[in-house]
Amino acid sequence: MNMLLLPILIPIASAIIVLLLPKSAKLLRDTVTLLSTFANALLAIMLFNKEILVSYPWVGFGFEFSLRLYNFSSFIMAAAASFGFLIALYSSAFTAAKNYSKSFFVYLLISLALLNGAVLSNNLLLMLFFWEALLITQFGMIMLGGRLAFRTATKAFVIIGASDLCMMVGIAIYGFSSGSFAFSNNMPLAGLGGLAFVLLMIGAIAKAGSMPFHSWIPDAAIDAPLPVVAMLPGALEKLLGIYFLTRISLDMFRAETGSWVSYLLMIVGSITILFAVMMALVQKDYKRLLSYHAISQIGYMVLGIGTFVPVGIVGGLFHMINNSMYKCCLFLTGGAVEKQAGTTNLEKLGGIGSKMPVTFACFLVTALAISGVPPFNGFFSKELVYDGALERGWIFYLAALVGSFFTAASFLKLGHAAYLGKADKDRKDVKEAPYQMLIPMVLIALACILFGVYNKLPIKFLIQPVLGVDRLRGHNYWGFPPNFILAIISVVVLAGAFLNHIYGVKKTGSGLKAVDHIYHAPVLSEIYDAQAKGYLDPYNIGLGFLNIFSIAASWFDKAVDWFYNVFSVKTAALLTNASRRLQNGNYKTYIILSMATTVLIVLFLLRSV
Amino acid sequence: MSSVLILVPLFGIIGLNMLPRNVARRAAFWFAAAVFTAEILLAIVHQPAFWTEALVRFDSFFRLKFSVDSLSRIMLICIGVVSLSSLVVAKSTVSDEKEAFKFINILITASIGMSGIVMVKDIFSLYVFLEIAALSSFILIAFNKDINGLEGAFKYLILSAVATVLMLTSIAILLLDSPDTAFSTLHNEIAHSRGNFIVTFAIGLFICGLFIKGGLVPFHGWLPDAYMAAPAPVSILLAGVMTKACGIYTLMRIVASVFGFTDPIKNTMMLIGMISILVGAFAALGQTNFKRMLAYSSISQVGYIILGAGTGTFLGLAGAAFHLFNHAIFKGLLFVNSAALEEKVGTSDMSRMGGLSERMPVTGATSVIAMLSASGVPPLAGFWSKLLIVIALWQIGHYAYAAIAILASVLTLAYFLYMQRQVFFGKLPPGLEGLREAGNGLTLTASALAVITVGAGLAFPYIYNHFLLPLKEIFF
Amino acid sequence: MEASSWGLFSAFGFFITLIFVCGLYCILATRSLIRAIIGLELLIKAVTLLVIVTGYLNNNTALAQSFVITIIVIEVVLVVIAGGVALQIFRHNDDLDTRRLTNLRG
Amino acid sequence: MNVTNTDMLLLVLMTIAALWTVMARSLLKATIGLAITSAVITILIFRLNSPLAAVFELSVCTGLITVIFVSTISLTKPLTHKEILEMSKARHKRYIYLPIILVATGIALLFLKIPNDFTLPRLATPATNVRNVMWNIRHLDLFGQIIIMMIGAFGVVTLFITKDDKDGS
Repeated sequence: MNMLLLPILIPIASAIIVLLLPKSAKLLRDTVTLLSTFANALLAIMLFNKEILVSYPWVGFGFEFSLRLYNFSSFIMAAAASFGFLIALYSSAFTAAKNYSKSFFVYLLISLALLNGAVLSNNLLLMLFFWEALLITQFGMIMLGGRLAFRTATKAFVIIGASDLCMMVGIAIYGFSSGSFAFSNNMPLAGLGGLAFVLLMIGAIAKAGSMPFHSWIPDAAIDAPLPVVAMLPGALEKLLGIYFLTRISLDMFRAETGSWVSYLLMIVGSITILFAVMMALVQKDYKRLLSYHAISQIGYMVLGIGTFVPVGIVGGLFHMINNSMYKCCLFLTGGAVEKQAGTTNLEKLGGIGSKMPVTFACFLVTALAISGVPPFNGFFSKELVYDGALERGWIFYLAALVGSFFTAASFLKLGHAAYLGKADKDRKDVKEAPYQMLIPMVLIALACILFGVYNKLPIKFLIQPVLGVDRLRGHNYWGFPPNFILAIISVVVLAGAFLNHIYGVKKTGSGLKAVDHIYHAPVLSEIYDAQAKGYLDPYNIGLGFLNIFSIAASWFDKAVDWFYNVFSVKTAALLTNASRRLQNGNYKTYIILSMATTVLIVLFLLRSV
Repeated sequence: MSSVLILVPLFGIIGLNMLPRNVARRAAFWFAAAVFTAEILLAIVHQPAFWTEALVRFDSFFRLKFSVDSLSRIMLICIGVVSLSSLVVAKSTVSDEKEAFKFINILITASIGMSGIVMVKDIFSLYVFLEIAALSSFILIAFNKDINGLEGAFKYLILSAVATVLMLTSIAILLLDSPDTAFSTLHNEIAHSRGNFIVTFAIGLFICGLFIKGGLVPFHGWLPDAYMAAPAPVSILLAGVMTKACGIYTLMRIVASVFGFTDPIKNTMMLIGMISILVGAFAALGQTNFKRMLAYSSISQVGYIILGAGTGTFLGLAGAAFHLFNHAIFKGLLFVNSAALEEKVGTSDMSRMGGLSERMPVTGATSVIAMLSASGVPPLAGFWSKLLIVIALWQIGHYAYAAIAILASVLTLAYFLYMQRQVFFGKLPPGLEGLREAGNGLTLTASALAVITVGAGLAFPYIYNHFLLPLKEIFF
Repeated sequence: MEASSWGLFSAFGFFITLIFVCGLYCILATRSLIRAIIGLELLIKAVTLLVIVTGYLNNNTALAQSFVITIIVIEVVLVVIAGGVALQIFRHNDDLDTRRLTNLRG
Repeated sequence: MNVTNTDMLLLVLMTIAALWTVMARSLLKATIGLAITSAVITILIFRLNSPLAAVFELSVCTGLITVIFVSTISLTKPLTHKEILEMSKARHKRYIYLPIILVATGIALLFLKIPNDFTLPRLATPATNVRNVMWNIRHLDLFGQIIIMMIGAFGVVTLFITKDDKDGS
C-alpha cells in the first residue's frame, strides 16, 4: 500500500463507516468524522512538500492510474484537508439538530477523498474521473437543503455539468493533438491548442465559480445548508478550480505573456470582479451577500493568473489561499448568526455584535482581510495582483481597484447592518455560538492575521515553489508590497470607501441603506433591475432556449402527421383522396415513413455505384 | 458450448409441456432461471477446457454451425441478465399460475431466438432466429390481451413483417451473387463484386430492414407503442435486449462481417444514429408517460450505439458494444422500476406521481443510478461507453458528430432530471400516502442491476481488457 | 449473366415488383385488419417466388426449396399470430377497423 | 433458361389475381383471391424445377392459410349486405388508384435500365436433392422450424383461447 493512496482511502473508508452507522449514533458519527478528517489533515501535512509518484496500469493506451505528489498538490491538499477538518468540527454543532447530519458527513468525507484524488492525479483522464464524481456529491449536498433545493441543485448540476462537458472535449483535443494526457506537454496555443485551452479553462473557472458560470452560487447560499456553501463554493471548489487553471496555464500549455488567452482570462477576471461585487453591494441577506463576494474574489485570482507574469501569478495563488480562508470564515460567521439569531436577513439583524463578541471579532478580522486593509493577508495578495495587472494594462488595474472599493463598501454595510446599530426586538437574548463553531472561526481568523503579518511563510514555502526558480528569475515577493505607490493608492481607495459609507449613513440614517445611492445611480439601476428579474442569468437564458427545443420536439410526431397529411397531398396528386381517407391510421404512417427512408437510403448507396 | 444454449431450453420446454401440469408449473420458473443463469455463466466463463471439450462433442453430435466470439459473449450476457430480470419481475407481477407458465414458455423461446441470433454464422439462419424472437415478442406484447397491448403488438407485427420482407428480398438477391448464405462466403463474394448495382441494392434493403427492427428514427414508429403497451416484464425484455439483438447487434455483425465498412454505409449509419439520438431525446422531453419516455430514451441511446458502430474503427465498435451492454442493464433497470411504479401507483402517468423517493427508497435510488449512467456521468458505466464512442468519432475526424453526441447527453440528463422531479421528488399527490416499497423480487432485481452498472463502471479496465479488447480480433 | 437468364430474371422481377406494390398498397389503403394481413401475405408470396427464381438461375433449386419451406412455415405461424391479435382486437372493439388503432400516439 | 409464353401468361394471371385480392369487396373473396394467387405461384414454382417447394406452397399457402383466414373471418362479425353496399362507394374511391399505380410502376420499370454486370455463381451440376440439403446443410433451419411451430402453438393457446371461452364451455 502506497502512502499516496491513503488520502483517498481514509476518507472513503470512514464515509462507508459513517454510512453504516445508525442514524441515532450521533456521538460516534461525529467522532469518526472528526478523527478521519483530522487524520487526513495530519497526513496532508506529513506529506507536505514531498515528491512521490505512484503508477498502476489501468486501462491501456496511456490511461494509467497514476498519482503524483509534489509541492503544488501537497499545498492544495493540506489546505483542503485543514478546511475539511474545521468544517467538520463546525458542522458537528451546526447540523446537530438537523436530520441530514449523517448524509452531510458522508458527502463531506467523499468530497474530501475525491478532491485529494483530483489534486493528486497525474494525468487528465484520472483527474476527470474524480472531478466529475465531485459533481455528484455537490448535487447531493445541495439537495440536503430540502425540497426547495432541488431547483438549485439541478441548476448547479446543469451549469457545472455543461462546462465539464466542454472540459471533456478540451481534454480529448488536448490528448489527441499533443499525444498524451499528461499534465506536462507544453502544447503550443496555436490552432487546436487554443481551442483546447479555452475549453479546459471553461471547466476550471466554472468549478471555481467565475462568471458566467456563477449563477447557482447565490441560490445555493440560500437553499443549501451553510456548511455546504462554506465548504464547496467557499473553499474546496475554489482551490480545485484555481489549481487546475494554474496547471493549465503553467504546465500544459506554452502560454506566453501577451497571448490572446491571457487577455481572455484577464477580461473574464475583471468582469467577474466588477459585476459580482456590484451585485453583492445591494444584497439584503447575509449569506447571499457573501456568496456574491465568493464570485467576485474569484475574479482577482483569474485576473492574477491571467496576467502570466510571475508577480500576478504569485498574487493570484496567494489570493486563492487567502480567499479560501477568509471566505470560509465569513460563511461560518454567517452560519453562527443564522443558528443563534435565527435569520440572516439584514433588515432583521442588528446590534448582535455585543452579544456575539467572538463571532464579531472574527467577522471583523476577515472582513478587513477581504477588503484589503493592511496588514491582513488580503491586502498583500491584492497588491501583488494589482502589480501584475498594471504591468499588463491600466484598465485591468482600474477594474480591480474599483472592485476593491465596492468590496470595502459592501462589507462596511454588512458589518454595520448586522453587528452594530440597534438590536431588533425579537433578538434581545441572542447568545454566543457554541465552542465547536467558534474554534474553527477563531483559528481561521488568526491564520488570516498570520498570513498577513508574516507573509513570507505562505509565499516562500507554499506559492513560490509552484512557479519554480526559472519563472521567478530570482525575485522574491514576500515582505511589503514591491510597489509602494500602488499600496498608497489602495489605502486611499479604502478611505474613500469608508467616507462613502459615512456619507450614505448620514443621508439615509441606516447602515443597511448606506449604499443605496449607488444602487439608484442612472445606468446602474437598470442593470440591477434586469438582474433582479433574472434576465442576465445565463442559466435562465439557456433554459429559455431549451424550452423552445422541447416544444419543437413534442411536435415531432405531429410533424410526421403533417408530412403524411399535408405534404404528400400537395406532391402526389394521385394519392390525394386516398391519403385523406387514411389519415387516422397511424401504423400506416410509420410504414410510409420507413419505406420512403428506405428508398432514400438505397438511392444514396446506389449513388456511389 | 453454443448449441447447448439452444437445445437445452428447446428440449426443456418440450419436456415441461409433457410433465403433469402441477409439476410443470412449479418447475418452469426454476428451469428458466437455471437456463438464464447458465447462459450468463457460460458466456462469462467461456475458456475452461472441460466445458469446451465436452461441449464441442455435444455440438458435433448435432452439427449445429454456431460460433461464439467476443461480441456474441457480450450479447449473451445481456440476454441472460435481462431475461432473468424479466423472469423475476414476471413472477411477482403475473399472479395466475397458468398464465405464468405460458409466459415462461414464450419467454424461453424468445431467449432461444435471441441466443440464436447472436451465435449463427449464416444469413438465412439469422433470419429464422430473428423471426423466432420476433414472433415470441408479438405474443408477449399481446399477452394481457388489453386493447393497448394488442394495438402495440399489431403495429410491431406489421412493421416487423415489412422489415422481414425487405431482408428476405435482400437475401434472395444476394443469392444471385453467392452460392450459399454463410457469412464468410457472402463476405468474399460481396467484396469481389463491390459496386455492383443489384448487390448494392440488396445491401441497402437489408440495412433498412434492420433499421426497422432496431427502431431507429425514422423507422421507429412502432417502438414507443410496443414498449409502452407491453406488460411490465415484457417491456424489460423488449427494451433491454430484444430490439438490440434483433436490430442493433445484427446490424453491427452483418456490416462488420458481411457487407464491410464502406464509406456510404458508414455515413448512413452515422447519420441515422445522429438523427435517432436527437429525435429520441427531444421526443422524450415532451412525454408525460414514464414508459413512453423510457421508450424514446431507448431510441436515443440506440442512436449512440449505431453512431459508434458507424465509425467502423475498433474504438467505435468497442464503445458501441459496451454501450449495448450498458444500455441493456440500465434500461432494464429503469423498466424494472417502472414495473414497480405501475404495480404500486397503478399507472405510468407521471403527472399522477411525485415524491415517491420517500416511499420507495430503493426504486428511487436505483433509478438515479440508471439515469446518471444513461447520461454518461463518470464513473458509471455509461460514461465509459460514451467516451469511447466520442473518442472514436473524434479520431476519424467527425468533430461535429462528436460535439453533438456530447451535447445530446445533456439532453439525456435534462429529460431524466425532469422525470426524477416528476416522479421521485416534489410533493406526494393525495391518495398515495399509504404507498409502500415494491416487493422483494422487484427491489432485488433493481438493486442487482444497479450494482452491475456501478461495478461495470468501476471495473472498466478489467472489462476493457477482457471483453472489449478481444473484439479487435473479430473485426480486424 | 447471360442474356437468356437475364431475360427470365427481368420478367419475373417485373411481375414480382407489381405484386409487391399490390401488397403494400393493400396494407396502406385498407381499413380492415384482416385485409392488412392479406396484404402482408402478398408481400411474402412475392419474396417466395423471388427466392425460387434466384435458385433456378443458379442451378441451386435444392437450397432455394429448403429456404422456401422454412419461409412458408414461418409465414403460417405469422399469419396465425396476426390473426389471433386481430381476433382479440375484434373482441375489444367489436370491429376490425384499423382507424380505431390509434390510442397510442404522441 | 428462357422465359416462355406460358410463364408470361402465368405471371400476368398471378398479377391479376393479386389485384383482385386487393380490390375484392368482401373479405372472403379476398381470401379466395389470395388462394388463387398462391395456386398460380405454385404452378410457377413447379415450372422452375422446384417440385417440393411447390407442394408445400400448394398445401400450406393455398390450403392451410386459407383455412386460417376463413376461420378467423368467421369468428368475427361479418358485415351485413347493406353495410357492404354503403362501404363499396368509399372503397371504390380508395382502390381505383391501384391499377393506375400498377400501370405506372410497370412503365417505370420498363424504362429502368439495370446494368447486367455480374456472373452467376452457378453450380456445375444442378443440385436437386432437397432432402439432402435440408438434413445435411440446413438442419439449423429445421430446428428453427420446430421452435417456430412451438411458438405457433403457444400463440394459439394464448391468443385464441380466452378465459371467457372456457367459462362458457
